[in-house]
Amino acid sequence: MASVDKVTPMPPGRVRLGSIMPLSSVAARRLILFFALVAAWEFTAEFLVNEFWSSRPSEIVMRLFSMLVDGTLWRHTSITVLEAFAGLLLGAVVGTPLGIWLANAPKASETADPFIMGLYGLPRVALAPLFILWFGIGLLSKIMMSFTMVVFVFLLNSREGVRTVDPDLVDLMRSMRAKSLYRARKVLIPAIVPWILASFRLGIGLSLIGAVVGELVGSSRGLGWYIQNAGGMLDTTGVFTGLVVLMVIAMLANQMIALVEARVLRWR
Amino acid sequence: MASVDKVTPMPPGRVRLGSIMPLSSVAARRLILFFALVAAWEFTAEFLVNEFWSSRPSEIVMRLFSMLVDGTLWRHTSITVLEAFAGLLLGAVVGTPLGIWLANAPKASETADPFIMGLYGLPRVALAPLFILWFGIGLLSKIMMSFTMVVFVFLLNSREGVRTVDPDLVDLMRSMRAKSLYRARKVLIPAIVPWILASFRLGIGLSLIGAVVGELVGSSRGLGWYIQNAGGMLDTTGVFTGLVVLMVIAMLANQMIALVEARVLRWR
Amino acid sequence: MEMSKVNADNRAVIEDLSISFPRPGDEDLLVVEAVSFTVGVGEFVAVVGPSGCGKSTILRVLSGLLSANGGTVLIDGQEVSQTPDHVGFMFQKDALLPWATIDENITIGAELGGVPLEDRPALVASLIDMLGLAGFEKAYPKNLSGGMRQRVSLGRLLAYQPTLMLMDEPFGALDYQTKIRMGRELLRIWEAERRSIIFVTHDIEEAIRLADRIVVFSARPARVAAEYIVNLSRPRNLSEMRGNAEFNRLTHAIWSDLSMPT
Amino acid sequence: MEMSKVNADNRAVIEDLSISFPRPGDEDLLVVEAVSFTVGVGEFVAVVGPSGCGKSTILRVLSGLLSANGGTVLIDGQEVSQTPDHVGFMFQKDALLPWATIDENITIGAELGGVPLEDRPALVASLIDMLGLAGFEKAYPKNLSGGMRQRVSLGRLLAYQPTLMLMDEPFGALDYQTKIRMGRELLRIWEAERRSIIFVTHDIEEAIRLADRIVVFSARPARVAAEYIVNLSRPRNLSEMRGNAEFNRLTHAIWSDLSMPT
Amino acid sequence: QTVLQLGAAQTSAGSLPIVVAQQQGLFEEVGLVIERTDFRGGGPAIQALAGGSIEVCICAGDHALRLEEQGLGGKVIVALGDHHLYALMALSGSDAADLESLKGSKIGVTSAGGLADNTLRWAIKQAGLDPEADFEIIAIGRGGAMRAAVENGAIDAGTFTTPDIQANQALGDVYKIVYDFRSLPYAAQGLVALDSWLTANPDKARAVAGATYKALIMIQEDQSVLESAVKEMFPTFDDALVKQVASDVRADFLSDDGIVDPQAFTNMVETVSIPDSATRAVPYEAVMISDYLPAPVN
Ligand SMILES: Nc1ncnc2c1ncn2[C@@H]1O[C@H](COP(=O)(O)OP(=O)(O)OP(=O)(O)O)[C@@H](O)[C@H]1O
Ligand SMILES: Nc1ncnc2c1ncn2[C@@H]1O[C@H](COP(=O)(O)OP(=O)(O)OP(=O)(O)O)[C@@H](O)[C@H]1O
Ligand SMILES: [Mg+2]
Ligand SMILES: [Mg+2]
Repeated sequence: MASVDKVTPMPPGRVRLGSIMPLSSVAARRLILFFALVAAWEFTAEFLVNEFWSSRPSEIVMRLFSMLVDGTLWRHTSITVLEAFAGLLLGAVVGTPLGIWLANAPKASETADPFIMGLYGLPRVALAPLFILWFGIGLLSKIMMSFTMVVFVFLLNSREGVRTVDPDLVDLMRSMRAKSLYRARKVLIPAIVPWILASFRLGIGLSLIGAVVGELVGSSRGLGWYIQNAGGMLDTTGVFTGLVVLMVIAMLANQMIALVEARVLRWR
Repeated sequence: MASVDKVTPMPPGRVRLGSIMPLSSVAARRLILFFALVAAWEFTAEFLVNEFWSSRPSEIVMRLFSMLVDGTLWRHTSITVLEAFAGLLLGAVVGTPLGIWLANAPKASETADPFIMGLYGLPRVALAPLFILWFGIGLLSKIMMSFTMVVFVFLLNSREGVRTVDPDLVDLMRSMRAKSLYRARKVLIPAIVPWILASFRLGIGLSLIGAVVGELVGSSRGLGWYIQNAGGMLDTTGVFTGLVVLMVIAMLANQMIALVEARVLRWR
Repeated sequence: MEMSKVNADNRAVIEDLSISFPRPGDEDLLVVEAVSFTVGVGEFVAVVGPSGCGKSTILRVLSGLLSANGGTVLIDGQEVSQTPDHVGFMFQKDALLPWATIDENITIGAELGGVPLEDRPALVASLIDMLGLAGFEKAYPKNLSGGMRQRVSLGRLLAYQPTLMLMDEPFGALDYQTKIRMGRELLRIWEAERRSIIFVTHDIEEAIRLADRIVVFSARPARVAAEYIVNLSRPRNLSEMRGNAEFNRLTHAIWSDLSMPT
Repeated sequence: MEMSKVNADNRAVIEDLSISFPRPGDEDLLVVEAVSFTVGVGEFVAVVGPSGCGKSTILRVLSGLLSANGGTVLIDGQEVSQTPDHVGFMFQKDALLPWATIDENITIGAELGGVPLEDRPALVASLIDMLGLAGFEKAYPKNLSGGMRQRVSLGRLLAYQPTLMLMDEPFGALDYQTKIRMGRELLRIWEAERRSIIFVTHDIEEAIRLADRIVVFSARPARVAAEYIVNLSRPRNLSEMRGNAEFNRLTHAIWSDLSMPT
Repeated sequence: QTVLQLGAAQTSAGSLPIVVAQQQGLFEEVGLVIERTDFRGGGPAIQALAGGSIEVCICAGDHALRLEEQGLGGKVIVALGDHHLYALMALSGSDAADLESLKGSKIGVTSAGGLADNTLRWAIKQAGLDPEADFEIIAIGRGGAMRAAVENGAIDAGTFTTPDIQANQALGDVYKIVYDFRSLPYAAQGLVALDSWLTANPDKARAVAGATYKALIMIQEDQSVLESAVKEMFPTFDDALVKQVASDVRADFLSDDGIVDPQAFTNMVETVSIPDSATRAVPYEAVMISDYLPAPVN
């Protein structure tokens, strides 16, 4: 039986972390997909559907360029990003501890649960008058709008996350009389990191939606304002330019989460 | 050393399932909280804030009663519930398998990820023209609106859920040459049930918001229509009546999920 | 309370303990029935008994993780109502934190055991060395073999420095040589610091080699089937012991206790 | 390929196997180095070796869960590129599905092993009985003791009815009596159905009691330190064996193999 | 009986003639059954029109103009309101008296790029001021939201539409009108349809236009028919408010002949081209047609 030195190709037990090479191939595949989508869009606008409905990429690029030059792009984008980011952060900071607390206080959780869920289902647009009354029409009201969209995601996901924590690890901590803060640091938080990351991914989109909805009810700038303004004038290119910018923001934010994830979940 | 027969009260290792008694005490605590909130609201409207802004529970109850009698309550509620429910179900049915598939196809997942996330961040209100174009202004467009709100929740949560599956169980299945369908049935699905349930909880609120937003864009009935209509007439009681009905729907739906959870997660 | 004064030398007193688990749609499962035994200060007590008889369950009650249905459990004269101080529990499962490296997993024991900050690195390093895990300080649990994980779990217990150590089959996943080396180290620490140990094992020779006293449980529900004082001088050497009459008598007695039909 | 024809009686052939794991920021960890051994059809091979030497890793390669870095692994003459048919693997961890009852966990083996639908209930029931788990059919894994879980895992393997069984410390969490009963049952099944078994254990007596041949590994990186044919007639009885010269010779030889410094 | 899909913004006063026509059975007379869908403002309604989900919409003249510009061919077949229907209101206690005195302050409009927004900008320019530099124009929303913004001081004045104006006035001495656009001739609202639909359904177009026209005439003859329509649309209003709204709408807003005044058209074109200088000059005849109205009675 001759010895064979070549590695037998067998399916690896765990997926290995991508090296530089696969990463750049991901980028390449994304670019291909991107251009395919853009081409399909342009084609549709050219031959299939009146561009009144969906504008077309070439016009959007031109609009983006002119907005970049005259500064309106930055003017609208910066404020929306600020609102969404603040709302997202606030949602995480408030929702996660609340979720953890509720998971550990089953009585309070059970009691409050229907009310929390009831609030969550309210359409924020309908609450606009109250938001204006409570938070004015400045930055705060948009941040709160964004916050109220995302806080529930963090709350529910982290509560569910705590419930999936390996009970043996909790017992271990109890058997060593670990204080609850220590327990949270060593067991709870690491265990719910996947849930928190999932919340961030879900929260990005929702916080942007919240910010935009907030801008619909009291603003003079921001991407939501810009889109509404364009919509009011049946300026489809304007609407889609705003939407494209929102998409790009969501994509970038999501990539940042992916980077954090790769660092934080190395143990997995 | 005398033997002591009494049970020493010590913290139990796991929380026991509630018997009849604790359950009804939950209901009692909820009722107390409910009446406290209602009383606070009534009090605020009576003494602190002009009721134009927040109406008051007593008037809402009267409105509800009259709507119940003349059939408008059912008329608006039934359609909104139908839209939201259909959207939620569709979101679950489409999003969960997609999430599972993406978790198992890391290349496709990595490639598509930014685009999915980009789409997710789009404010649905701004997409109204396209929804009208593609889905008309009937039931379908509201269902799709609701669907596009929730599908991402199912997709992202179930994808993340698959990633947290115990790799030993996956190896076990591989070591017995289980087909992928069998693997999904025995390991994947049960393992991501907590994630799917969390998605349902998150999805309830979002699907209602989606349905309402869909109705705001164009409709002739539904709670969203009712709220918008009331808002247009400065009929605050009408607005809040609509909101209260939405809250109740979200609460009931959430209770249903809780019941399912108690059944499905018995093993935990 | 007075009881503990009478037996001032007892670290743990278990008196008439009974434990049962509720079963849905069935009567409760009686796991432990009227079990009484004591562990003196500085005593090494081994526990043997059939699989599933209730050994782990008793340890869980001793550590305050589970409430008993009847009986008294005193540790240092105090009724156990939550985890008592200075009691360490090495679980049957390794229960390592998957997100912490080996270093960090052991450090947790040191932190919670109140080891001063500056002493921790040295303590952890010496434990890792003793456990034969050098080179794996920065590895995560998933990259270790089963026996290595068990040793990490042992290291965490030792770093916690409890005066009463509850050890649930601590060497079950180790080969003979490692088992013997670990046993020796455990005895060294035990003797040096006059700790008390309850040591669950399925290895009768190991129980005799290590313990002052051996408690034998019956099959479920666990009752104390027998208790033996191990009258063998220390240090005990396995190959010498094998010829020893007392060793053989004990082995045989425990064997037949365990083979009793229930 | 031709090789397998030469040794038509070999169920598994491992030739010059080497395995290493990548370590971030360090050179690869060489775990298995130039290991060769075979398992004949109907042969019972026990594997012993120090904790962390690479035993479980070799089993993972044999079952196609892990790819080797060099060497050849043939099962029934076929190179292993994915899990081969009729090869069952009982993990060191019990790996029970937490959401499935004991019944269901064992049934999974029967289902995947292709047991006809109508035969499954009877098969599972008889296995549960044999494993001493009667009364726990509807219990969930979290409600079992460590040893009971291990037996469920064994039951799942047996229900899968593989012709080559890879068993990673299958009796590690069992008491002596249960261990011996389980070993007897395993031998019964093995003899009746001419299965092949690779049996990793730390219990040298157990290896001798059960196996036809014993492969001893060195400490990491695992190399074959020695191989022994167990020339003892079956059925073997432990108390009789203890006086047997061959038994003592083997025990001693393996002991000293394992005690070698590395 | 043929079904007509009609779209409208929910609470717009432009819908009143349609409600009257319905209450008085005018649609039945011409064999039409109206199926009505409400939209969140004119934008979605016009999109639904262009997409074929609805056949006719009650929309602002601006939208017909823009449809025409986009090459989709939009026409106003009946003018419903030929005057503006917004007023800029502030709290009675404020210093604001006119646009000039509001210089440097925040003004709320219903929606960005909407009718109120455009008109306010137009009016500001008329007053010789710069809408960008001298004011901050903030999109707020309708009714309740606007009131919230005014009453908590977030904005100094806001545009209200009929009947929010009357409702505000009914509060007593809380609000005052700073600038009333309602006297301004403007092609505010009409029945809008697409060329393609008109070509395909001339009879239907004639029927709906005729019934609506008849309603407009009835309203001018007898205010009480309008009152009962107001009552149906705004059931929470008390009788005094209903009367007030009806008389204001009849006097200042509703068209009395279904035809857009050329001045109203010119004002509209001027307003629309303020934010959107790209707007081409579209002639009156290209958008405003009376072909489907009944032959002039007199
Ligand atoms: N959380 C639980 N809920 C219900 N039953 C339990 C629970 N934990 C243990 N049991 C039952 O209690 C009995 C004793 O379990 P225990 O873990 O104490 O056994 P053990 O003596 O440690 O056995 P082993 O040697 O196999 O580890 C078993 O029959 C088991 O099924
Ligand atoms: N997935 C992995 N990644 C990296 N290293 C691993 C991995 N699995 C095992 N190892 C390393 O390989 C070596 C051998 O592990 P293996 O589990 O095969 O040991 P073993 O012989 O089964 O030991 P034990 O008797 O303790 O179970 C160990 O040093 C371990 O750290
Ligand atoms: Mg145990
Ligand atoms: Mg191993």
